[in-house]
Amino acid sequence: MKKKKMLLSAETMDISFVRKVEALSGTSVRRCFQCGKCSAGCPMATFMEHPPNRVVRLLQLGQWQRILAGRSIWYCASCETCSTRCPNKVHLASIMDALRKLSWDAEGPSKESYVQLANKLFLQNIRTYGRQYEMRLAAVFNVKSGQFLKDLMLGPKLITKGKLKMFHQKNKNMTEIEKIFSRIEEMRKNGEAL
Amino acid sequence: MTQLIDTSIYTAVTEAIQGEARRILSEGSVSAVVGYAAARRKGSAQPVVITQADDSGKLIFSAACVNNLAVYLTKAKKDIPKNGKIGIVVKGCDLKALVGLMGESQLKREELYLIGVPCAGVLASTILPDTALTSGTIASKCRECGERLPQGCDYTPTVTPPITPVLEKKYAAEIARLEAMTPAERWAYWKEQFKKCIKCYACRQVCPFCFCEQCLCDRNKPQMVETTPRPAGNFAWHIVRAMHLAGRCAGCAECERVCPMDIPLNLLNRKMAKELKELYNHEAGFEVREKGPLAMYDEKDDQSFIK
Amino acid sequence: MHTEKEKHTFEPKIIAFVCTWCTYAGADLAGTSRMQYPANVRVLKFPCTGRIDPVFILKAFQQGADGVLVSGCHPGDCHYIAGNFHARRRFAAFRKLLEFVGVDLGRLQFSWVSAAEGGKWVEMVTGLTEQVRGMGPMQEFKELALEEQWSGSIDTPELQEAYDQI
Amino acid sequence: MTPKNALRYAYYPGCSLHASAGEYDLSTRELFKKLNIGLTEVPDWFCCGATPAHNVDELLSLSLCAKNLELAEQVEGDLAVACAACFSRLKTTQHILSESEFKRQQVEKAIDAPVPLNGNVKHLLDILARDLGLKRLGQAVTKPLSGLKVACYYGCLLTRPTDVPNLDCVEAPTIMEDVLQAVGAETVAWSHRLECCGANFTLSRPGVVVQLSHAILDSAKAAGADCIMVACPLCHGNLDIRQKEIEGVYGTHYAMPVFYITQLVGLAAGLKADKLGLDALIVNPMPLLKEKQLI
Amino acid sequence: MSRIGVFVCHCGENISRTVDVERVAAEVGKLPGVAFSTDYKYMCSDPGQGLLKKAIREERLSHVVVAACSPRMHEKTFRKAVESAGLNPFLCEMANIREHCSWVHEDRDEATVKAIEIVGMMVERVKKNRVLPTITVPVTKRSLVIGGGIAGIQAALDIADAGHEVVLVEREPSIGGHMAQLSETFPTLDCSQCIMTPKMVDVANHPRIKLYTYAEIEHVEGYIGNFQVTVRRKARSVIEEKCTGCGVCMEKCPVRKIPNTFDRDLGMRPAIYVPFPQAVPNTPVIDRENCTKFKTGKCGVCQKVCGPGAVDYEQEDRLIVEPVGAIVVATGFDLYSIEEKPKGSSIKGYGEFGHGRIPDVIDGMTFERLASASGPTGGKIMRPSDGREPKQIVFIQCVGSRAREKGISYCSKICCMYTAKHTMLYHHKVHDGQAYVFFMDARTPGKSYDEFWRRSIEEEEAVYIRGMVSRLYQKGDKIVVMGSDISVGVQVEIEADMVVLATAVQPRKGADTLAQKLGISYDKYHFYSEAHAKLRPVECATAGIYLAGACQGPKDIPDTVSQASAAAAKVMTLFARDQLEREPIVARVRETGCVGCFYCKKVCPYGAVEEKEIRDRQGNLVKVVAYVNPGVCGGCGTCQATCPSKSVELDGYTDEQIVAMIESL
Repeated sequence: MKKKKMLLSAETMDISFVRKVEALSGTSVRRCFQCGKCSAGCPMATFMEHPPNRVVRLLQLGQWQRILAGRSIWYCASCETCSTRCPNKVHLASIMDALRKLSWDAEGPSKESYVQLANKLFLQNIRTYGRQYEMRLAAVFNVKSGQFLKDLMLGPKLITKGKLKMFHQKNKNMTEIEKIFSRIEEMRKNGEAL
Repeated sequence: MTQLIDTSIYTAVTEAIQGEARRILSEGSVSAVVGYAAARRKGSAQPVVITQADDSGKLIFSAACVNNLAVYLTKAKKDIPKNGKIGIVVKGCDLKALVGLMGESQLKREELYLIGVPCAGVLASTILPDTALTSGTIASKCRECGERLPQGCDYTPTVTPPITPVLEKKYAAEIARLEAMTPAERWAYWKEQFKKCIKCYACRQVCPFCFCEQCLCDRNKPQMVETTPRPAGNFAWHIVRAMHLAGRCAGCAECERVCPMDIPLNLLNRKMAKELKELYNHEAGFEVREKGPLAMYDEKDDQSFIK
Repeated sequence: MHTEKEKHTFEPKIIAFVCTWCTYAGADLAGTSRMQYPANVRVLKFPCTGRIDPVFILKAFQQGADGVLVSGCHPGDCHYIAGNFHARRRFAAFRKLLEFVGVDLGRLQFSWVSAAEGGKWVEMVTGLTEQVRGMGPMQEFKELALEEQWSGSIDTPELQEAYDQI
Repeated sequence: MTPKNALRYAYYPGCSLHASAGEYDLSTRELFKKLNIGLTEVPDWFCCGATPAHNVDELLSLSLCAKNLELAEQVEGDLAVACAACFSRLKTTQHILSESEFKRQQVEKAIDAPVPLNGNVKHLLDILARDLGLKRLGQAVTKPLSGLKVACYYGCLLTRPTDVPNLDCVEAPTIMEDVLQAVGAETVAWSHRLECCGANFTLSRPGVVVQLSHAILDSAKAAGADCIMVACPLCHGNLDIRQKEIEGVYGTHYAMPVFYITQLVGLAAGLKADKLGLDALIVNPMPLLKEKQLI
Repeated sequence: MSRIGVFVCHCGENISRTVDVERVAAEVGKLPGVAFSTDYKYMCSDPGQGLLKKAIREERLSHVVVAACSPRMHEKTFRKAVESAGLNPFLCEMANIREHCSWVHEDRDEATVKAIEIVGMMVERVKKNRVLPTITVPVTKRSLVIGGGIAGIQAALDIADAGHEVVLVEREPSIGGHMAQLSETFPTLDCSQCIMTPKMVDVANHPRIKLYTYAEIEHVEGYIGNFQVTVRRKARSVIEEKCTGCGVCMEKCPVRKIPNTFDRDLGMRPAIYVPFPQAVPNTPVIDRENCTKFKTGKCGVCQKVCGPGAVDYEQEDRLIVEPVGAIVVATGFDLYSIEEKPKGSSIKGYGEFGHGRIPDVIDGMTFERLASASGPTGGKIMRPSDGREPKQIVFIQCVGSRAREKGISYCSKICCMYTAKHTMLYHHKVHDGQAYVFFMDARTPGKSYDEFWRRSIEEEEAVYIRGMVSRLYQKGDKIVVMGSDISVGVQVEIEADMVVLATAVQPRKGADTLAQKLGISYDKYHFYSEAHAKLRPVECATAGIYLAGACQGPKDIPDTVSQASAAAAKVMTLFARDQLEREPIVARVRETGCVGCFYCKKVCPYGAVEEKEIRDRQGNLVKVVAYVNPGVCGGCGTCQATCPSKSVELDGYTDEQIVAMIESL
């Protein structure tokens, strides 16, 4: 995909996707003039197949399939360095959020499953418990990702230090949380929200 | 349901106005005070100019004090002394007119002594002056008033205006009703309204902003607007009037009050005010501005209507 | 290349108020390029759109115009620095007023046509002419002009009663 | 009995402080008690959504934060936040919702309540450095941290992006250094105080964390720091809990204790080790503290 | 009753092919007021004009309408013809029946009807035309030039050489401006001082140039041809007329360690100083803030050693009024400073580059001083921190420029070229060094410019990296540059010895204040606005004021010099006549109707409207009305459209004329 020739035409440049990204992120994509300052400062750039500036470039060309197929967006640490230093007020961190959201909605065509899995579990935890319980999060993650032994050595030490609690309380506000989740789902179903 | 509106502060306001007028006149810091005095009919009030401290007792404030006194400082100023500072009693709505006039170099702040009036509202023009002020008898402009306590005056009695009930905004509602019509329906509506006009020019006479010495509509070389009270001329007059007041009129509604034919003149002015607020975020009368919205521009102004 | 000219039952009268530096010159260019457009338009030249008083538009309608075109320099191109910016605000407000009293804004067109845009001038004139032709004559002001009725028409029972008593 | 003009805050600890960062919670409560600053925990607060939520679902993230802001309204005082991530999310939510009318309406629909946009959200640092003030902070010191060379680590979320948290200058903040200098410590100038530690990849991609945190530890060491100070449980997790792992991968030796700000300030204010949860730190700080005669 | 003559032109066949010109002449002849109408093959030809003149005389015509081509084509021709026949030229109008009629319609009948209406409309209009006398304004043939950089120097020399007196005002103690600070100039690598100083000397020696250095504009009054400018000559503490420029005072001054701003603080100067050895005038100035005499009252060494007795501690600022007819504004630019910006400033700083606190991160102008043979290091490139020669040097372009986040969206135009020049200068001086340049785009339009840039890469071995730098930080004695190469798509890290930032060109601080004094407009950055971006690039909209150089926008030296000469030419055009004649299409106020709301003044783009007091015979103020200065009025008519009572009228486009036209339709 990465090396495939780009055939540009009004049909292959999906501008409606770009509009969606702009609406979600509240920032202009076209404004970027490819100075590369985002990529220069990105702590994660070395892990990405498309450095941040190229993600924006592909977006400008409406080539979202190329972006979503890769792992770059899932390797963004949301450190906001790019947004802070962009000379052009392009809020790249928000664009990354929007892209992940759209990728997420498209059932994550990306190969990067670990980060997505962690995110999914994190959100499930909120919906179920109201708060994060790291022990559970880590345990379930390891089971689901098939890395049963990951960070095995850290566990017991953390438990003795009181850092991973074995038991946890449910939040009293659970119904309220469930309502927020379901209202958002409802709004999306009615097309009131992206 | 008719709700009674609390006007109990007016007694205290009247006393305060009298006291302040007496003080500034006897001190000689002003040469005259423009205010309201009781008129012949029971409960009614009329504008008055007093120049003697002893006359201060004449001054009143009540729900019948409908007039916008700003007009007595500009074109109806024949009883106003030529020299010295002038004191004037102002409601919030009147103050907005004064502020506009200052922006248009017609008045100087330093030549005025403003006695602000905390106001609970005044009576509609169709109501007898000794009627109680209620949600049914209050003037339409007071229904949407947000300036019951004028700001920035030299003196304001220390009474708080009572909390007035939230009333339905008649102008806003009427504008919305008209906007929902087709152009033909709106034309028919205004045609009927303007047909009534007898070109008495009371609206022009009473308006603080119609301060031109020679009105464009009175000129005959060229005749821009037909002067006879025929429908065509009436239409033109009211359009020109509304256009000239756009961005300036702050809604004292005196034009509508004095119209003998009950043409809803302030409706046009409110519509223009609404548009200028939407287009340029301009509201008349809140601060002395060197330039009104139609005397300035922004390079980024909306031009979606221009091809 | 001579196409049979369509005959119309209604030929609208279009009055164009244009600035001399941009749109008038643009119309000249349409001429020197021999572009063709409907003959319904009459052009009034102003130094600048800033000079165009809203009353003129009113006057044009009263005088029987079926459509009015106001055109000047693009923003930033004004020969007089800022006349068109002032005009833009003035007309933004005025068209709202006309709309509110019931004038169909389909009859009133504003445009920026530069000295280089002969084609755009043709497009504007043709477009407005066709649009107004579709809308039919501007009856409102014409009817108004014909009405001689004195304003104090006796149209309420109270007035009728008062009149009868005289 | 607290005097009438005493500082009082609503307190949002965040999930980590009730779990892996219990020592941060403990030291915060103890320090504030010592400094006579009132803290009332927001009742029934819930997770702000942290990075995972805004990463994939901005509306959800905004709604969760907005709900927490609404809950915080029940408690008198500005909202004090300890965790840098929660702080960033709450501030960002306020910023986005006050900029976008459309998003605000959506969020208000989702939480079925108006969003309080004007409430002050403050990080502990802000409270110590500005509300309490460096002068009063200095007066509370009983045991100055003299001789302790600290590398203040801001990480990503305390200051970035421009105009959102508005805690300090985005590129050259000094607030941590100011606080530490006020309690007598020495701060070192180092290059990586604003670099990212890898934060939320700790679960999914620990390799990333190891690489990034290594650069930070290296830089602190090169600058001659005895220890690192943080104000974020995630940064702490990566620099402290994974330090051994990093040493293993890169064959280096740091033994660089990583303190929470409240632990160091608490120490200076005379709090005992057990009240600061120093024993919960993975890299044992005791040898260092003993060497500097701080304990 | 008017006697109007209508002349319908065939324009060969251009008009008569589609318009029945005879019918037009006949129909129009029936209109009331038309005394004569005819048609002719070519109205603009000599016989055509003859016909027109003859008719005016014989038919005693009062007004003329020529129905022919566009007035943009021949209005001047016919008005001149009418004038030579004894009528006021403004009593002649043209009806455009060619461009607006015969050329755009095919149907002969339709076109003819339209032509009749067009001519009829102009007949109604011309009836309302009034006699307009030509307006003349006297011209003071002296010019003021503000700013003594290369732009001001060039303009002043050109105007003075043309024989007119020039007053040149410079804020600093010496003329020369930024160009005097440069080492060598692109694209020829001429030594800047070698080409600049002779011009400075020419200014000093020119009999028609009056030079005020260490002076500022206090106040400007008047209008084109007739300005009164008040100049504040700041107290120099040295009497220029007495000083011989021997320099003994500077040698003996005990205060020696004041950073010299001319050398970007790299060198030191005494408290009594000239900014650089070639300064013009070569008269020192006392820096009162740092002088011991002014600080403590003691010292006075310079006065004691001064042979001619030129040092005067008591000197005060002096105000001088200069009458001039034209003003050239050549105030130049400031460079974006890399220091931290004050909080809330619209122009933001570069924290990621260390806010200028890393000593070996310098800006381009500092590099110029380092590279300059007459600079503080004698032309040796060395690090400010330790004096070592940098072996790895990184240049970063677009610092401040093209960064809306920082508050500057524009391209500074000169940085691509001067950075290329810097890499060359560096390579010439440090043969074993390596230069890297981080850039976004290389913008090198200009004669021999792209070749120059390519040379820096191909021959001078500079490594250009397309991409920006995220952050700079000190690591030991190196500066770590964290950048990216977007062509390759990877991050780049360089451990540099020195970093040079190509900082943006900004308007002068206080440019807005000067603009307000002059009554000229400026853009949102505070660059001065020209009257027309394309057609009047050196004139201000305010008549009689001209722009030269970077005060109008970023410019390199060739462009600056061209514009300065262009501005000078404009001044000479103005001075070529004793009286200024202008088309009398100007607004006039009817004082009886004016109520002094000054809406006209608020909308006037030219600032032509003044306030005028009307007093009765006793001298009591009756009212304040508007007055339009005909010398300044541009003739747009915005005032009239805005005036509520129509008490201001634009001659040539009065309401009467326009309404007559509308009513004719």
